[in-house]
Amino acid sequence: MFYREAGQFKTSYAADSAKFPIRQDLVAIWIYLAIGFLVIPVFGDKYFIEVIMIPFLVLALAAIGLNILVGYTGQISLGTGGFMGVGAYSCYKMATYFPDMNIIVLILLSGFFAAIVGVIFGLPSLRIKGFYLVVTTLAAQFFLEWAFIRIPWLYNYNDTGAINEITRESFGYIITGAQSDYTVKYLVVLSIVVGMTWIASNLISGRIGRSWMMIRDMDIAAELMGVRPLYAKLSAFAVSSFYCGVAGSMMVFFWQGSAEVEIFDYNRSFQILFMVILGGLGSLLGSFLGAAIIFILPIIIRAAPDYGIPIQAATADHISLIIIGVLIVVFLILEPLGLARLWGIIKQKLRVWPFPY
Amino acid sequence: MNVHDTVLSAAMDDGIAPGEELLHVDNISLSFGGVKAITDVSFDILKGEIRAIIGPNGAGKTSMLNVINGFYHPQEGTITYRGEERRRMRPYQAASSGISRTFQNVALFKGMSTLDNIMAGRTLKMHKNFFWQMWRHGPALAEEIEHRKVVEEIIDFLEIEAIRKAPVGTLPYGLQKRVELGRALAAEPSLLLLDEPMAGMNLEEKEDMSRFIIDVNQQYGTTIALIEHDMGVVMDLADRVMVLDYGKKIGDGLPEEVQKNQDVIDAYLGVSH
Amino acid sequence: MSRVDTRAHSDAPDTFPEYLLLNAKRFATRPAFRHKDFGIWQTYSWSEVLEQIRAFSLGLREKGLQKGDKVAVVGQNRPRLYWTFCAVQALGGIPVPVYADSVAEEMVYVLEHAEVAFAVCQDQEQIDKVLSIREQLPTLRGLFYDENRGMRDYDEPGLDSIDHVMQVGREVFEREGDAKWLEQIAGNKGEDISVMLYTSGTTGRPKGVMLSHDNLVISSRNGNAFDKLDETEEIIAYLPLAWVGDHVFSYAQAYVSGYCVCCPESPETADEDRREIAPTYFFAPPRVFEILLTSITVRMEDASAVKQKMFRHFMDHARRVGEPILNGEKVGVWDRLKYMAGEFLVYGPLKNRLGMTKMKVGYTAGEAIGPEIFRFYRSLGLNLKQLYGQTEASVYISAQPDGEIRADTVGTPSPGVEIKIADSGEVLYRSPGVFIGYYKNDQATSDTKTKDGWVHTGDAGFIDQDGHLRIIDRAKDVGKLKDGSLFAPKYIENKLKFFPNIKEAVAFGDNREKCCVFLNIDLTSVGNWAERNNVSYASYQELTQHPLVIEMMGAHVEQVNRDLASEEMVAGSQIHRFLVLHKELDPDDGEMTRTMKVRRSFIAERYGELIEALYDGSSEKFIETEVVFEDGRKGKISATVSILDSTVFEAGQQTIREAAE
Amino acid sequence: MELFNQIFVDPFVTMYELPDLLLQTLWEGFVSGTLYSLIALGFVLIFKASSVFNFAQGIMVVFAALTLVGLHELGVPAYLALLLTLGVMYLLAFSVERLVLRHMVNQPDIILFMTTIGLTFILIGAGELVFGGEPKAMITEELGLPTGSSDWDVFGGIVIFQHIDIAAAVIAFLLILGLAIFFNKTRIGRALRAVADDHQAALSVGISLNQIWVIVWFAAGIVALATGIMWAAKSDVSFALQVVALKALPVLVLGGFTSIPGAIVGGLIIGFSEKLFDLYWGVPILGGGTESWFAFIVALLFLLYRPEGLFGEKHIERI
Repeated sequence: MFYREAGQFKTSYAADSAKFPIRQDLVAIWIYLAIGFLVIPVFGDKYFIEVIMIPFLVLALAAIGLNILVGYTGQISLGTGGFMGVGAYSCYKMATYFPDMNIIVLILLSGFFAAIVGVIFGLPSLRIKGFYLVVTTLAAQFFLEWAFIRIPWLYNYNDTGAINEITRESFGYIITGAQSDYTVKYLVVLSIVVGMTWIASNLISGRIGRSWMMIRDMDIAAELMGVRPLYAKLSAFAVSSFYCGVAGSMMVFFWQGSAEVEIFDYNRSFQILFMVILGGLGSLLGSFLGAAIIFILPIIIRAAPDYGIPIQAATADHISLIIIGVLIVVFLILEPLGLARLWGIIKQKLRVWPFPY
Repeated sequence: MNVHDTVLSAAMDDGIAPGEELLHVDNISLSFGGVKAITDVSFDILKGEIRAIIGPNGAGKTSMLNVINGFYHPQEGTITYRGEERRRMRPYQAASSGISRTFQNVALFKGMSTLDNIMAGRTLKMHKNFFWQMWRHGPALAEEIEHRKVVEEIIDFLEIEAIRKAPVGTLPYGLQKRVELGRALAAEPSLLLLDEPMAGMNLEEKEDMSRFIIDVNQQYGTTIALIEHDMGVVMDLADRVMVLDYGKKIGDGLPEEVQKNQDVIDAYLGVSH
Repeated sequence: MSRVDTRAHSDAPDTFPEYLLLNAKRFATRPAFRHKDFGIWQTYSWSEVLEQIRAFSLGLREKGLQKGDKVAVVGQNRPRLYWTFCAVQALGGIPVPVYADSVAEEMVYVLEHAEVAFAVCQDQEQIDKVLSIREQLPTLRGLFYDENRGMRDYDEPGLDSIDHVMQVGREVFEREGDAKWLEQIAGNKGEDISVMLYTSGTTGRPKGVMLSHDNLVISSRNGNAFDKLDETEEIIAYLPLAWVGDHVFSYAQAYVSGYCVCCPESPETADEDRREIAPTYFFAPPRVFEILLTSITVRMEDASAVKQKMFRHFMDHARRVGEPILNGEKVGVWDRLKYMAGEFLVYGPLKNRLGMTKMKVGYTAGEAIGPEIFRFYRSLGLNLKQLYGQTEASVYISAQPDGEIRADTVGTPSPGVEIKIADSGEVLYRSPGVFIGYYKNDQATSDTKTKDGWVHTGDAGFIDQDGHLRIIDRAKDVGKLKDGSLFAPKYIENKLKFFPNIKEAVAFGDNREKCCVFLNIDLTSVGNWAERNNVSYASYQELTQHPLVIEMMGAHVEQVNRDLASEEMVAGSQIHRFLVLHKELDPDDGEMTRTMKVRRSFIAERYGELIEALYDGSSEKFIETEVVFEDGRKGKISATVSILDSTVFEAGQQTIREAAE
Repeated sequence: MELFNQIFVDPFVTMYELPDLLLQTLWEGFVSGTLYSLIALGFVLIFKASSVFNFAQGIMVVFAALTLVGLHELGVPAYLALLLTLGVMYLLAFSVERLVLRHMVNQPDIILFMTTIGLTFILIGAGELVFGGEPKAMITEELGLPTGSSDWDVFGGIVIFQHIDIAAAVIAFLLILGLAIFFNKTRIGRALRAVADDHQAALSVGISLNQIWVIVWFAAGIVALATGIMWAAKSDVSFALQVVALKALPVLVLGGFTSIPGAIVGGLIIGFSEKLFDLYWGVPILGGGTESWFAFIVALLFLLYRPEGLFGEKHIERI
């Protein structure tokens, strides 16, 4: 209906393989970006930006990371929380060792540590598949959790046993710590997330992304087409954990301020995994949708009392647990490819409107 | 602008002249646990020929292909390919040495479009590294496009323009088979293995597929080894035929010879045909 | 009425090669041709086209193409085949486009009759056809093919690829430049023969219509002026090259105004390709519009109830106010608003799916279009117009000026065309587009073309009070029933064919006591209907005789009778009995022309026994017919066809005209 | 050198010097091992029959226990509560089959697996919603389970045996015995075994797949309940247990997904080894708390060496 594609023809392969071949989509993207970068910073209040937007973006980035592994490469992982932790702690350590270095750089660097750890725990994926991999990634999760607690060096021997808030500024703005301005934080987070999403989409639409998907869809055929499982899988693990790592350190520095181990426990892994499943395996858009629904749903339910629905916070959480659980099951039954696929179907309908097909 | 040149050249430059031996299999035996799948089989494939491997179900045909492209590792026997004896290799090594194949029950990448599936066949020919890929625009994209051209020529060759962007999962079986052939072709193989390319096709589809196979062989000079059930088809297509039964070689030679071979006839009477 | 071109003052080019040179100058970088090939629209600018054509032309000269040589062009719409026209004309040769889907036997007549010296073919398939009849073509000196696929093992004498011929041409160009070539072009005159088009005459052998450069150039110039067409147009070339319509719209007019011609990737993808290009100028015989409308209806029937409701609702609204708005008449604000809503919800998307979003003007011609179909497209806001033309006239005889569109006329005389009606009721015309003559057939020429240049159209019609020409039917087909009332078969058939379920209809009744018809079901829509009502059927044949189908057809016939009854001129020729044919009328069986017109006489004799049955009152009839399968094999099919009576109505009786969705 | 001693000398010295401690540790290892085995057993039952990798098994344990205690808190007498809980577990099995499994036939395993993760959340949510999230004490006495402990003087030290542990071991043994009989002697049991190999066979025995699924899920439910009781008796009833329940995964890796003996042996191995490792290596060298990951790392290393598990049969990939 809104799609009017007649007359949009491609005279070059570059145009034909563009990310948004349909003009309407391209326009939409630019509008979203405009909203993200201009409208929200101007009109969004502290609560909205700090409690909703920043966490949403951070989690979305993590979801993208996991999606690269699960959705695009078909390697299921429950170690996300751990990998995020690696990012956070390594960033924290670097921040203490190089106080003058731009924190944004450190955050991006922290991704590499996560990537390394990710690769190490990804090694088994070369020999084993499916459920077995769940076990090894859980091994990563629990081992890392343990490490975060038992290795005081990681949190500078604070007696809180947690990462303390630190204040850094870059380009003349305080961007981390209590005094930092929330819009600035938001803009930094948004820029990082948008940038990394763009890079992810590049990887996916290129040779490397294709080799991931080949492994996912039919690993034997992939190998017979000349894909080296070693490279494909490990690169997926590396990229995936890199994204998770960056998300992790952003989580600490832009969202939580100071952080306990708990925020990286295996529940986090599940949360992210659910975002990926609900949002849509193998879809960047899905990662955002999933993050939105899984993260924002509880907030809304918890806000129920404000609309005069009397339930305690605890009950609210239980309810959202159930709802999420049910959503997962329902989606897996009806639309295993999640919200993204759903949107895909709607979009198709709009494109052929008024026809059914 | 002409696919025949690109692919032909690649298919040619394996240093083997047409008619010479491209692959030689010596006394191969393969068994899983106790089960013997192949027993002491030897045969050769000549550059530029269409070589058929036939035999009743469970005769070890597919296993033989799997051995050739390194998916199974025979307990005994040697494989000589392009004149040099081959050590135990992984499938992707076989692929990079110019062996590509299709599968008995279509093994396409279900999540991808026809175009991407055939692009997947180009994997070995693309080299732009990770950091170019991150950036995409520039060299990576240029490379992508250059290979897209070849892929488009294959699409044109197989007459599947209409389904270019369709997800392969949704395609009818016959077309899927065709796409799979395209994918194998995209690798510009010097040895193309086809595992029952016409299984489950109706007559018309079979005729199309035969035409494509012959065209591939003639225009690209590609050497083809194919497994087929349907005797009739094989007799039309193949230059030479090897017959397996219960993992043993019971016949080898020109189609008409094989047809007369008593053992073969018996073996085939065994199965419903 | 825009200016009529009088050859005197115009210093504009008068041959197509000259136009090529001109366009390569004035529109050097503008797109001249697009071809969906290898997945994208490969685009050629006018200057590139010049280079290509020059290369090919010079190559052909090397191959020995002489002035006056005929060159057959066989294939679908491919840029290089269009370029062949100009390449040949540059050397003073005469292109002879041939229907690509005609079988060898049909082809041999044209090629032999035209004494072609060369044949330019699209691919192996066409080459094989020509080779298969080569020994019957003593004059044939060379064959060239566009697509190399499968050609590598051919070594017939004179066979070569266009690629190679062009390469040769380029070498020539390297050696001696194009001075000589340009001379040759200058040497051609406007009155020289530009092209020979074989009319797939509804009766008898095809005749080779010789059209001069003047004919085509002037007609095109007038046509372009009439519809204000310029170099910015994009059109999609999908009709047979051999048809005058395509030749004028995709070649002549394109060269004269310099607009861009787009060739689809393959017949299967034609619709998709049209959607991508969204032509600004669209030309199609009624059949195409019918098929489109059918597919729309069929697909809407699968849509959800809500959607269908919405669709119907807005289509009704469009039917009411759409055309008035298009014609710039006065329409209430509320209706306009509602129409805008409709534009957003239905019309817009619909046009988008049809690829007609950008259509400035569209024409339907070739034969009469069902009024409902015509109105349907107009009501969407598409400037669809009717045109009346002939090969002998370089298409244009009459056309509807913007704002004077009416379903039942074919418009006012085109610029530079004079029209008069003979006492017999036959329409005659005289214009700069009038053909030189039929090739090697002076008899026919003088039969059709009077000394003073008037041409017999063979159609009966009249000019109505506001100067619009109305065509009733082929002059020779308009007959009388025994009771003396007028019988115009086409008219009745078109009314029937407007139902999506009816693909073809053939009416009989000339000096018989009543009118009866054959019907052909439309497999797409009836099949779809069958699916929805889970009516199972094994074959087309079985479906046609299914009681429910027959019943449905009966309803349609009755509806038509209502209409006829309401128009006293034809009220007498209501349909008394009908039957549903057990096979589709098919060009391969000679029942239709290549342009999909029914060969009435042929059918009449082929199905004689059925016609008898129609009139002897029997309720069913067994029939056996020979058919030709796609691969050329012959076979027989037989069936028992049931025959039904239909209610007829009081003449002049007032009836509600239902629009059939 | 220092580290070398810590790893290769000191532990064994300690073992030699304090044999009672060693014995005590082994016993504890044995007990938790049996519990691991039981959870793993639940997995195996379901996996064999429906090739569903039931991630929710761990939660079912907690859920069962929670329901039992919760019902009792609502004033239901212990044994009745036990019956009701069984009823609930059947209901669960039934609705899982009705609402989930039968809608997911021939979906890829990984999807089914994720579904069970979804199930996990539903169970947690539901359990806490109904009975509240705060930890509860298991109604050990009410169920007539032995409490207290008896000491055993040996090697000049004492080894303490919690009676509940003994009971746990015994019940576990009986449960396994029961299942073994059920599988080998009863018609349904044989059918179940058949399903594992080939669905047709199962149907020929005259049981629909759906029935079979209900049965196995119920069986798994019973096992879960038993496990839950034992476990909760040792600690508390709370969803913190699920973390421990996850230990069943490494157990399965060792034992193989389809082998009941495998599950048992695997469970015991994990039980013993993690206790020993933590006491003799974890605490002195790594500062303790190693139990949280030890099992998984073992599994990981083991996988690299033998991807199909101890008892799982090696399968040939076909193409």
